[in-house]
Amino acid sequence: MQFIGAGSLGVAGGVLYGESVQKDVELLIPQVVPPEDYSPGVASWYNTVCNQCSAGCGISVRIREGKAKKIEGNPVHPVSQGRLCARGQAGLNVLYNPDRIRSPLQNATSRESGSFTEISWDEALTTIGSRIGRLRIEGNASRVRLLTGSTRGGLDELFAQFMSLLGSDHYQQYDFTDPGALRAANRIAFGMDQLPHYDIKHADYLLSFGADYLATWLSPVHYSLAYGHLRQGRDGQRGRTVQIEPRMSLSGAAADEWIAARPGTEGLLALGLAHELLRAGSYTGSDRDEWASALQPYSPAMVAAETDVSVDTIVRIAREFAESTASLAIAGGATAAGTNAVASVVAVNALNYLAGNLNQPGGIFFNPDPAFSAAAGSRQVGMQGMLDLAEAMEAGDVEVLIVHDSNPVHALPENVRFRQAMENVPLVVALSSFHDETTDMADLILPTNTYLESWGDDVPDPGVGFPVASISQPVVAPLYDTLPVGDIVLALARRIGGELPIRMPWGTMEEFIKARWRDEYDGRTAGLEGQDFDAFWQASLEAGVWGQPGIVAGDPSMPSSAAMIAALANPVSEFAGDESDYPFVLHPYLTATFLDGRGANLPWLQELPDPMTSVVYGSWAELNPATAEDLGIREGDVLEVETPAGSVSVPALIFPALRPGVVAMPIGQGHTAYGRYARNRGANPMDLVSMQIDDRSGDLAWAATRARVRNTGERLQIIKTDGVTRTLGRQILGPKNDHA
Amino acid sequence: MFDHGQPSYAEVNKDILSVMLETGPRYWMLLGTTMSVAVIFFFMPWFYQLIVGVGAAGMSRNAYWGTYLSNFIFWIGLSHSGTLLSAILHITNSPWRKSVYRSAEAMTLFSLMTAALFVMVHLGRVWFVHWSFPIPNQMGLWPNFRSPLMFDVMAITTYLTASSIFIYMGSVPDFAAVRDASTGTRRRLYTIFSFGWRGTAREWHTLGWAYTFFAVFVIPLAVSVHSIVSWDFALSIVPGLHHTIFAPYFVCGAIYSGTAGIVTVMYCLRKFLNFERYIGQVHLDNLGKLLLALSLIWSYINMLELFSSWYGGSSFELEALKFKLTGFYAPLYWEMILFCAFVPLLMFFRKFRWSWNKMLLISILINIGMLTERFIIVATSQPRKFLPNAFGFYFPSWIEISITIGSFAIFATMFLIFIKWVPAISIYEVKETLKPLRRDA
Amino acid sequence: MKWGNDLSTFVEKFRQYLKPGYYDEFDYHWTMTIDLDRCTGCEACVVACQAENNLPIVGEKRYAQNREIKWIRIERYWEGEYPDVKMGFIPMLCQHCDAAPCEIACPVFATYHNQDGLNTQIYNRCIGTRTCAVYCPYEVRYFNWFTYTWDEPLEQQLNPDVTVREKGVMEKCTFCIQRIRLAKDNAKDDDRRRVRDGEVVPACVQSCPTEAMAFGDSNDPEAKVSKMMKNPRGYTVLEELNTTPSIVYLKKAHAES
Amino acid sequence: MAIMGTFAFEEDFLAAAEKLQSSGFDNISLLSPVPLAEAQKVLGLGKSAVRRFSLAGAIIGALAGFALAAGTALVFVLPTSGRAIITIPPFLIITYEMTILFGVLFTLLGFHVVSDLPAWRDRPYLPAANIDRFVVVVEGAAGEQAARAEAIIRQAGAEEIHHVEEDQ
Repeated sequence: MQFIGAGSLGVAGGVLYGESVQKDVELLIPQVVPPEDYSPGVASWYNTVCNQCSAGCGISVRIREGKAKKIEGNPVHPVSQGRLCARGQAGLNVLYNPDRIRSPLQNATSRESGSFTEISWDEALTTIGSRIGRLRIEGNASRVRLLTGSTRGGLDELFAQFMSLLGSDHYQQYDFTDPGALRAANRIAFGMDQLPHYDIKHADYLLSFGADYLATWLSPVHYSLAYGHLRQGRDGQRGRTVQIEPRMSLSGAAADEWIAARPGTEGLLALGLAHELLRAGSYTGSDRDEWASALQPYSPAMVAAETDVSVDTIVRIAREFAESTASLAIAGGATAAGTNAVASVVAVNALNYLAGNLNQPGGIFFNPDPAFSAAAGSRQVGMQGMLDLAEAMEAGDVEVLIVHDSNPVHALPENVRFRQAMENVPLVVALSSFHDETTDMADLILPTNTYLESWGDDVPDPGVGFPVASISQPVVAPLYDTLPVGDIVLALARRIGGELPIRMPWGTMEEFIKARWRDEYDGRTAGLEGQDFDAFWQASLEAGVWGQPGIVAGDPSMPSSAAMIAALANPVSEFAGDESDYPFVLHPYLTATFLDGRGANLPWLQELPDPMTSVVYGSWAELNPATAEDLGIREGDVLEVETPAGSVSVPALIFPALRPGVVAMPIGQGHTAYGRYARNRGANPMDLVSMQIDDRSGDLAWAATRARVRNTGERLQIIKTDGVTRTLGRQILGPKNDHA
Repeated sequence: MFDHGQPSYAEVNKDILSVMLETGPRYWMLLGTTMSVAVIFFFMPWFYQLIVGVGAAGMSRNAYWGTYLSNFIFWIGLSHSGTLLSAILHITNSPWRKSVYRSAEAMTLFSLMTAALFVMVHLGRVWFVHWSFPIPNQMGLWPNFRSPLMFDVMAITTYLTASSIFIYMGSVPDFAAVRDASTGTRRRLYTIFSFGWRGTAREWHTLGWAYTFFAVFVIPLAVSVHSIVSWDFALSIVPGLHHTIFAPYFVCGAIYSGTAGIVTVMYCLRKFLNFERYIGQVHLDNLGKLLLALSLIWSYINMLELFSSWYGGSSFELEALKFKLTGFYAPLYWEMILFCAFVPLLMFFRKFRWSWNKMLLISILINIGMLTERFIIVATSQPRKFLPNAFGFYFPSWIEISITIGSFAIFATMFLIFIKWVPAISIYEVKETLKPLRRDA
Repeated sequence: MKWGNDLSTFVEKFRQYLKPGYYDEFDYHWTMTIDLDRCTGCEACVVACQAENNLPIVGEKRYAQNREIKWIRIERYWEGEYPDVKMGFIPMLCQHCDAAPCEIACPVFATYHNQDGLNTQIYNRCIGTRTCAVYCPYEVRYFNWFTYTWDEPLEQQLNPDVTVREKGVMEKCTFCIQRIRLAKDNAKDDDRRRVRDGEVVPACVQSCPTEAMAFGDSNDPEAKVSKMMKNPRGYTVLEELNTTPSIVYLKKAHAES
Repeated sequence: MAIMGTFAFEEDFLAAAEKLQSSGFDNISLLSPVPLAEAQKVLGLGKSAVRRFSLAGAIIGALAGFALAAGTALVFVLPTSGRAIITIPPFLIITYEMTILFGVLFTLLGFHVVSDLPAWRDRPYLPAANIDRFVVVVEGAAGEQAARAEAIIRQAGAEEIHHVEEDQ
C-alpha cells in the first residue's frame, strides 16, 4: 500500500511539475503519411470570393497541409486589389469556428427549448422534400417561402430557379446592410437598378453624407484603396474629404472636416449646398430654372437654422465643391436611414448632377450591364417585405419557411415580432453553419459548408466600371458532415420530383457553376477570341476572377431632372418619440468589425479593438463629454437607454466626437445565441428602433428614433485598450513645427 | 556598557550557549508557526503560479515588474544591515559592535536568500534560471554581461559568498566553544565546523588578519551590490526610473532599512533570548543615532530626486512625477515620507533613543516605509511611460500579497534555525569587551 | 572559437569589437514606412498580424487585465474638443531600433540585433525577466502570462512557419521574419544575391487597404522605402530618445486653406 | 610528550611564555579564550602572510572577471543595442565583482594555509582554554628538557600541569 501511495504521490508531483514547466508536443502534420493532394511544408494559394460582407472582394487563401492558414486580398481582383479588411481576414474564424453545426439537426421538443437531435441527411432532406412536394402537387407551392441574406451570383440564380419551378414567387432577400435607399434614389435619379461606380480614387473633393465608406459602406476595401490614392497617390495633389454625420465614424476621423449637422437634416443640407451652388452660377444646364425654383426655399440662412451648420460653412463648402475639378458627393449610413432616406440621397445625387460629376473621373460612373445580367439587389425586399412576411406567417399563410444566411430574429426590431410569427409556421428549415437566433427557431437545421468550402460565383455590386465576375471555389475539404447550400437545393429538387430534377439536372453546385459560366462564355465573344472554354474556365478559376476592363457603360440615360426635383420634397427626417420625453436622438451605427452582427461570433473580431473607441467584447452607449458631465455620467456607468420601442441597459462611454443630444450605439452585439463568442454580450440597439419606414424604399428608418437615458447607478467595466487618448503635448503624431 | 553588571567569562559561555543547547516548547511552537506560514503563504501560491504562469500575479502590459521585484529590492536592502555595519564598525573598531554583529550578519545572509527567492518567483520561466549563470554549455551561448541583470547575478552571488564566509569565519572560535560544551553527534559536528580550533596565538593572529581583509572586501562589495540593483532601474530610460541619483539613493535606503532591521532583531534577541546583559542601552543609543543620520541623508536624496525630475521639466518626467505625488498611489507615497522622513526625527530625543519599545516601533515603521518606497518605484513609473495611449495601472493580486507575507515567515524561520546552530552573540568578542583576566584588573 | 587560432586576426577582431555601432555592416536594413495621411485606423493590419503570427485569443477576462497580445496595435489620440475635434491614428509596433533599449537588458541574449537589422526575440532562450518590456519606450513587447490555448478546431489555422509560445515568454513583432527567411531562400534558389524590393512584405503591410505602409531594405537607395523616407513629412516616434527606429512615420498632412 | 600548564591570569601566562621562549623552547603554543596581542608578540608574529593571498586573489579575480566578460562576448558575437561587442564600462563592473569574489575566496584559502587549520589530528587542548583559562603547551620536549619546561611553567604560577602523550 505504501508503495502505491508513494508512487502515486510521485506521479502526481511529476505530473504537476511537468504541467508547470512543459508544454505538450504539437504535430505540424496530423497524418503520419501525408496524403497526395499536397506536399508537406509547401504552401499553395487558392483564389476565391470573400463572403463577410456584400462587397464581393476577391481573396487568396493560403493552404498548408490541407488547412487554411491565411486569407489575403486577391491581387488581380479589381475590387480588393490584393488588400483585405479585418472582417475579410477573420473569415478563417468562420471556417474553423468551434461553434459550427457539424451535422443535420432536428428540433427535439419546442422551438424555445433550442435543443436539437442529430439526424441523417437523407432523413432531413426526405422530410422537407416530401412536404414541399405535397404542397407543390396540391398547388399550394406559394405556401413555401425562401428567405436569404444578400445572396448573389450562381446561388441566387439557383434559388430563383428552384422557387419558380416550384411555383412559388416568394423568394425574398433581407440584408440590413443592403443600401435600399441608395438603390431607390438612383432609380429615381438615374433610372438604373445597379449601383454606380463611385470613383473616389480620382476625386479631389469628397463630400460624404453619413457614408462610412472606409468601414461599412458598400465596398470598404475598394474605397479604402481609393482613399489612399486620393490622399497621397498623386504628386503634389492631395484630395480633401468632408464628412457630415452626427457621430464621427472612421471616415469622419479620416476627413479633413467633420460636420455634425442636426440628425436627419443631412438631406436638407445637401439641398442648401445645391441652392448655393446654383446661386453661384456654376451650373449652366438647360434645366437651370426648374432647379432654381425647386431649390428656392433652401436658402443658406434657412438651411443653417434647420441643420445647425453655419451659413459660412454652407457657402464655403458649396464653393469648394463647385470649384474642385473632380468633386463627389456620396450618401449612406444614418443619412440613408431616416424617414426621408430616399429624398436625402436624391438631394445628394442632385448635388452631383448640378456639379457635373456624372461620368466624370473622380465622379460617378455608371456600370455597364453586369456579367450574367445579374440583377443586383432586385430581390431585396426591405423592411416592408419583412413585415409582409411576418404578417403572412402570423396569418398562417406560410407552411414551409426556408431561411439561409439571414438572421431576421436578431436583425429586425423587436416589434416586428418575427420570432412569434415563426411559431405559426409548421416547418422552418434553416440552411446555416451556426446556431444564430433564427436558426435556433428552426425545426430542421441543414448545416451548410462555409464559403471557403463551397463552389459559387459572384458579380460584385457596386461594380468597378467594367464587367467583372468572380468564381469562388472550395479551398479546403469540408470539415464536418455538411453540404454546400447549392448541393442542398439540388438535392431537395431531386427529392421534390416533378419537373424540378429535369430542369435542374446538375449533380452538384460545381457542375451548375461551370454550366453557367459556359453559357456566359458562349454569350460573350468580345475579348475571348482564340480561347476555348476550358482554357477560359481554367484561367478564370486560377485567377478567381474574370473581367473585361475594355468595356465601359455607354452614355447613360441622362437623369431626368424632373424626377429628381419631384423627389426632393420632405427633406427632413421625422423622429419617433416626442422631444420632451425623449431628449436624445438614438444613433445606431454599423461597426467595422461586426457589421450588422454577423461578425460577432468570430473571436478575432471580438478581440479587435473598435477602431474609434478601442473597446473589445460587449457594447456601449456613447455620449458627448459635455452632455455626460451635465448628467453626471462617467464612463462605465450603466445607462438605461429607453425609446418608444423599448429599452436596453449598456455601460456609458464618453465620446468626444459626438453631437450633443445624440446617444450613439454600435450595432452587432447583443446576441442571445450565435455561439460562445457572441452569446449574451452587450445589447442590440435594434430592440430600440421604432418601426418607421421610408415608403419610397420600403426600408426601415433605423436612425429616426428618439431616446432618453437614465443612469441606473450600476457600474460595468468597459474593456478597452486605450489609456490616455490625448498626446499631452508629446510629439507622437509628428513634430509640431513643420508644415509638410 | 553592561546594564546588569559584568558577567564573568564562564557566565558568558553559559548564557550564550544555553540559548543553543536548551530548547523549550515555545521555540518549537514558534518555529512550527513560521514554517507553516512560509509554506501556506509563500510556497503554495508560488507552486500555483508555476502551474498557471506568472499571470497569477497582478502584472500586465502596464507594469511588467511588480511586487516581486520591489520585495526583492526591499530584502536586498535589509541585507545591507549586517555585513556592512559589522565590517565598518570592525574596521573603525568600535567595541559596541561586538555583541550585535553576529545576528546582524545572520540577517544579511537570510534576507539575501529571501531576496534571491523573489528573483525565482519573479521569473517567467524559473526552470531555466541557470541560463543566466556563466556555465559552459554545448550551445556555446553565454549570458549577456552587458545586461544590468547580469551585474545583479554576479553581485548577488559574490555578496552571498562573501557574507556567508564572513559570518562563518567570525564564528569559528565559538563553534569550538559549542564543541567543548556539547557531546555526541553535536560534538562531532562542531569539531568539523570549528576546524579543530584551539585558540592558539597563531590561530588568533591569522584569524584577525583574515577577518580584517574580509571586512575590507565586504564594504565596497555591499555598496556595489545595491548600486547595481538600482541600475536595474536607472539604466532603463523609463521616466521616474532613469535617475543618476538612484545608486546612492538605493544604497543609503538599504543601509537605512537594514539598520532599522537590526534594531528590530536586537529587540527580539534581547526579549526572547534574555540577552539583556549583552545588548544594552549603549547599542540602542548608538543605533538610534546612526538611524537618525541615515534618515536625514535619505530625506535629502529623496528631495533631490523630486527636484531634479521637476527641474528637468521634460513632459515624461513631469507626468511620472505627477502620478507619483498625486496619482492613485499618492497616499502610499506620503505614508512613506511620514514613516521614513518624519517619524525618525523623534530620535533626536534621548527619551525615544533609550526606550526599547519606542525604538522597536520606529524601526518597524521605517521598514514599512521602505517596503512601500520600493513598491512605489515599480508601481508608479511603469504605467506612465512615453505613449499616453499605453498608460495604465498596476495593482498586485492576492497571490503577490500572500507571497510577500510569506517571505517574512521564511526569513523568521531561517533566523530561528540560525540561533540554534550558531551562537547568536559572538562569545569571544564579548569577552574581549569584559575586563581582562589580570591580577591588576 | 570563431576567430580561429591566429593571434593577429584575434587582435584585429578585438579592435573591431571595441567600436560601437554595426548598422553600416548589415546585409539588409529592413525598414518600414507608415503614412499617417493614408492610415484610416481600420485595424486590418491587426488581424493580419494575428493570423500570420499565431497570436493567441486571450479571452474577455485576460483582456480586462490588459494581458492581450497584439504585436501591432493602433493608438488613437484626440485633438481639440467638440465641434473642432480631430482623431489621430498611429499604428504602433516594434520599431526594430538600431539602438534598442530592450536589447542590452536581456541577461540571456534572448533578444539581440541580427544581421538584417532586425531586433529579434528568441522564444526558446527567454527566461521571462520581462526587463526588455520595461525598458521598451514604445511598449510593443508582450508577455505570455499564461499558456494560451485555442478552442478546437481553431488551432488548425495556426501558421506552421511560426512557433506557438508558451507561458513565461516575451514576444513581439518580428517584421514577419518567416517571410523574410523564405524570400532570402528563394533569392538564393534562383542565384540572386539579394531579395528584390517588394518581394517580401510583413502581413500588416500586405493587408493594409489604403497602402499606408511600405516595407523594404533601406540599404538599397532604389527601394520604395528609401524614397518614402526622404519625404519631408517623415519622422520617427520619440526621436528624442535616440533609439534610431527602423520605422519611419509620415506625418498626417493638413488640408491647405 | 607534551606539557600543558593552565593559568588563571594573563600576566603569569605571558611570563611563562616569554621564559620558555627565551630558554629555547621552539615548539610552544599559547592557548587563550580571547585574542591576546601580547601573546602574539611573544611568538614574534608580525604581518600575516594572509594578505599576500588576498592581493593575489584580487588580481587574479580582476583578470578573470574581464576575461570572462570579454571572452564570452567573443565566443558568440551577438550585437545588442548598437553597443560595442567588448563594452568596457559594463565589463568593468563584472571585473569589480569578480575581484572581490576571488579576493575573499583566496583570503579564506590563506587563512587555512597559514593557520594550518583544519587540523587533521587532535592536538593537546583543554576546553577551559576556550572559557576562562590560559594554557601554555610545550610539545616535542622529552626527558630533562621536559622537566625544565615543567619547572618554568610551575614557577610562573600555573594552576595545573598536564602531561599528554602525543600520538605520533
